[in-house]
Amino acid sequence: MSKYIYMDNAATTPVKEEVLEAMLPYFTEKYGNPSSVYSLGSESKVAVEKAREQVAKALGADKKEIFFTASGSESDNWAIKGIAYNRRNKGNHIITSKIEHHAVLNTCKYLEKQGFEVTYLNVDSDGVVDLEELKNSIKDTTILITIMFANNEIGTIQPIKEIGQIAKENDIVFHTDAVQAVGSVEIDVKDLNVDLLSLSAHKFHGPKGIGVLYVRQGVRLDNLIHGGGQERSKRAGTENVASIVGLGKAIELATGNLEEKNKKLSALRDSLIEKIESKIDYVKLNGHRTKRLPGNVNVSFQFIEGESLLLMLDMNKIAGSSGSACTSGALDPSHVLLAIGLDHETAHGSLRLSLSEFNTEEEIDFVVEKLVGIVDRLRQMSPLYEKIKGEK
Amino acid sequence: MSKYIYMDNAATTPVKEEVLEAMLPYFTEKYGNPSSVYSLGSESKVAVEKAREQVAKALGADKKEIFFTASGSESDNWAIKGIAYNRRNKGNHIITSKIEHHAVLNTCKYLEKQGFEVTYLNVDSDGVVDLEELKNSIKDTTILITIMFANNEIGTIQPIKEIGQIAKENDIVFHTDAVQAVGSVEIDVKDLNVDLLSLSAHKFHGPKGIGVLYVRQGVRLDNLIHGGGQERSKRAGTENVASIVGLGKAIELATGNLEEKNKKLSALRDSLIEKIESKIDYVKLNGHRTKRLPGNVNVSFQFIEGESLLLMLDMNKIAGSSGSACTSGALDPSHVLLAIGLDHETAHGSLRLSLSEFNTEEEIDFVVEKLVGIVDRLRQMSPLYEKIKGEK
Amino acid sequence: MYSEKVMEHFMNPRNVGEIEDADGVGEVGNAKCGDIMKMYLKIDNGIIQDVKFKTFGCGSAIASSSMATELIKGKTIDEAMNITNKAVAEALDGLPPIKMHCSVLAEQAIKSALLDYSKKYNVHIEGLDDVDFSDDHHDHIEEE
Amino acid sequence: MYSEKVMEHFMNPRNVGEIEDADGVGEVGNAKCGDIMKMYLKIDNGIIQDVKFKTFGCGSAIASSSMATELIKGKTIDEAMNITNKAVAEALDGLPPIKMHCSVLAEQAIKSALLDYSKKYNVHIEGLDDVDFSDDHHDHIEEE
Ligand SMILES: Cc1ncc(COP(=O)(O)O)c(C=O)c1O
Ligand SMILES: Cc1ncc(COP(=O)(O)O)c(C=O)c1O
Repeated sequence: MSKYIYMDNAATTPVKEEVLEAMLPYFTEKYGNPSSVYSLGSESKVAVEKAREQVAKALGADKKEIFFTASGSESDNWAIKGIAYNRRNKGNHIITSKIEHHAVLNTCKYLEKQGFEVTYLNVDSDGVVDLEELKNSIKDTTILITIMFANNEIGTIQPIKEIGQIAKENDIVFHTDAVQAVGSVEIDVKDLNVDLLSLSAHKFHGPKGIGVLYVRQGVRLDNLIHGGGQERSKRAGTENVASIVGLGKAIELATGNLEEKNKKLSALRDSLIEKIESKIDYVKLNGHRTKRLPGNVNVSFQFIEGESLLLMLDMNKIAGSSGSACTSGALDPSHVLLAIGLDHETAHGSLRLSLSEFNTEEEIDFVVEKLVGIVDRLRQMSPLYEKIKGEK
Repeated sequence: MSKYIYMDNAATTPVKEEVLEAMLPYFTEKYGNPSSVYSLGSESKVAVEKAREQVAKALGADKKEIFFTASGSESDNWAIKGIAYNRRNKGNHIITSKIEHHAVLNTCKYLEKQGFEVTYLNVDSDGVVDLEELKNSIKDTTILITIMFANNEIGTIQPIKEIGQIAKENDIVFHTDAVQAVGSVEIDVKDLNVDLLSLSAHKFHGPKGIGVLYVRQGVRLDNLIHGGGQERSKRAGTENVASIVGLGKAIELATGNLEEKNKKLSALRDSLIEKIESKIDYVKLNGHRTKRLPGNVNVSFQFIEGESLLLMLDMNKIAGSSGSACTSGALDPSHVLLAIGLDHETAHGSLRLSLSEFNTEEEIDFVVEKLVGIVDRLRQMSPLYEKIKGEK
Repeated sequence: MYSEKVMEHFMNPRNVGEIEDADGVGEVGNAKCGDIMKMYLKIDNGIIQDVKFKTFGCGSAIASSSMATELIKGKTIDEAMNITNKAVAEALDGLPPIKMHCSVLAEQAIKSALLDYSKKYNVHIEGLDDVDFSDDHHDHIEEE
Repeated sequence: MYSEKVMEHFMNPRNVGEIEDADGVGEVGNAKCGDIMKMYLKIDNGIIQDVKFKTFGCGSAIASSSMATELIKGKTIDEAMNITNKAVAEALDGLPPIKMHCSVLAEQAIKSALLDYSKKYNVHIEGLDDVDFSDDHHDHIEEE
């Protein structure tokens, strides 16, 4: 097998050919500014509005509730700061979880410096938020609950509908970072009681640098990017027409046959987990075994460090990722793995393999075979494994 | 002549073929996340860093001073809010001008609501800021001066170096919105004493939805988009690799032979102005006659309204723009035209034709011929022209 | 942006011009807001025999003027009074929301010309007493 | 990200293993930070006759360990004491800034093993008195 095996779809995905094809005319031919009066401009406008429809349809939303941004991170920042600044006079308390993406966590930390109070909810060993703890955290001053739909590292899916219900009963705005969920799990914002939802195209075979914030009709938030009248004066900047068209096409494709795709993908995921667990010892599955993203596999191999593992996989043309500190340039390993109770050492030895519809059972077998050898090799080099063997 | 004549290059430009070609591999083949450890990721990282070099070279900056954003608007917002929030304890006063782009003006207005004080400098009838007024506006609490490099409507170029000098002498951070200037005029940030500079790729034949904020080494500002460690932890979000590559290529091409290109372009511009002024009466050139962008022509035709003019041009396959309120959806016509002293009626009848290196003298002649007929036709319909004729 | 009907009326406006000895002349809007409509009526026997307009304004202002004149030409005063801005917009196959004020102006121009006629000839016209020609018809785009 | 030299040493590390009857053993780093280096020395006549290592850590930690052992093998104690983290990094054709601490760890592992030797055999080694094996060698990425 000489093909590159890409199993890092949670980091980013290749743009699908059909998506790129839909985008292409908007670079060199249909380059008009959607705000322009003339026909070249109207064509761009029509294309943007078509994409807005496609997104609205995929989420069960109205097209007036869809705002294009330049990334999942921007959507998260806008949602959180936008509500915080807008409702400052109502209260200064925000509830989130310990396992959010940095786009949420660092935004919350920034707001703390500005006088907001933030509660970071714990999660259990599977990575699930405790609804009782959530209820008990609500105060008179709580203005926002922001809990991610599905975790990017361990794949655990939160009880979003129940959280939405709690938020609604308490008249608190509810935002969910659904960057990992959109295109992977069925989402109906109305059914789920979600007020604000972030998504990013490059996670479902759309282009990088384009996202969406869904804003339920009637929810008011401050702008993050002020300026021209684009996006109904809520988000300034000349529209990224080509990428918006790509996002529209990609979300249509990704949500088109979700059920069937996911059945196949979950089976592949479970097969990969089962094979790893049966062929390698001192291994632990991270995240909930069933309430998890259909493509997410996250395991910790004790006594070894994640970056070495990734490099050796790369030498074998396999792309994966790790929650090791060494891959992020930070001192501590993944805050998510620590939050579900892993010790530092085990967290460092984690591997995430995130599958897409393009992966095959054949690839799974190849990867497992390589993993067995690599893990063994690194353990032979490890002073920690030496100790364990000594103890046995 | 059946070809479309595009003279709205100040609104946006087509992506050059070479630029699109440079971008293409990064959608479907080299799709790796630049933050990833494996080789597919490193390739993307290398591409991003090459583009950063290209931008740095074009501006006379160091590559560490270049941060990619998703638009000129984002760069403006980041620069202004980033400095305001960061230096809040030093002061709350910001100086800008009355003719800034809305990305600057509306950001300043938002900050006013948050307790900042903003001085909006006047401009003279050519659209030039008065340096004495600037000096007199400086207070102990002044933390930021933000003055655009060149105006998007009337093309007037500001005395940036002198403003930079004044800012430097008073130890005030100086930001310039150079979205219209980059790729059109020679820029050396060191020579000009600029601390922060915004640019946007789609104004110089790069893709839409990608921009840069230049931040002089040592200048500290708060993040606008918090999250992951991208852009040295100053601007979160998975890098828009393809667009960044496109921006790099486009700026290299745009600044490669600037002098020669501009000589040709200024001549074309002056020819268009001269022909309009000689063939149509009741016409006024807006903006400075010489200190203006090489591709900018902005004229007011009295007694007629801009949108009608644009629609009739469009029927003749000519794309231009107007400062009329009717094209922006706002009540008032262009704040820029009002700031240089035009009355509402005249402002409504303005037309901007912004040229690029792809326009020709032949196109100029065709446009002028059509303009003569259209202006006459609309004046025949106008109750205002009727009055003037009556008075004569 | 505009319907084909709007563009057709904009490019080929009906009834452009003045009527020298008009029985009623109305002018609404102002240059500040970017649209002025002036309407001339020739009325005989309670019937609008002829109508002309001049308009300073955007594409939809010109199209609305043109359509409005077509709608009232040959009609009785009462019929003309019943022409609403909605009728003008619908006859144009719709206007963008932001341009609806143009149809409002067209309706007002008709009424303003009829008011002039009613004063000039001292004829009472049902429904003209409570007409308001104020300019506050623009949609404001709000930004938070 | 890494130089070819780093990758070569990572994929084919020299001197991996343990020395049963080592004259000096040093262990630095901790699992919390993601890297532990353990170094074994066989010393005879003031010359490092043999050296082995075991490392838990990232690619550059393993490559740095490998390179460090190569640099001191067959050298005198004094020569080994003069191996700085910079020398290790340079011998690897450089390390990314964020990974420089791996070379620091390698230098410390050598010194820690020599310290163990000096204590075991009661030999004084110039320069070992003021060595600090604290872990505070990471680059912190600051965000404002
Ligand atoms: C002077 C000026 N500043 C800022 C912008 C905003 O740039 P962007 O559309 O990339 O957000 C523009 C163009 O729209 C501009 O002309
Ligand atoms: C859960 C989650 N939120 C937010 C983001 C940020 O998205 P983007 O890279 O488009 O800014 C990501 C991915 O990077 C993510 O996985």
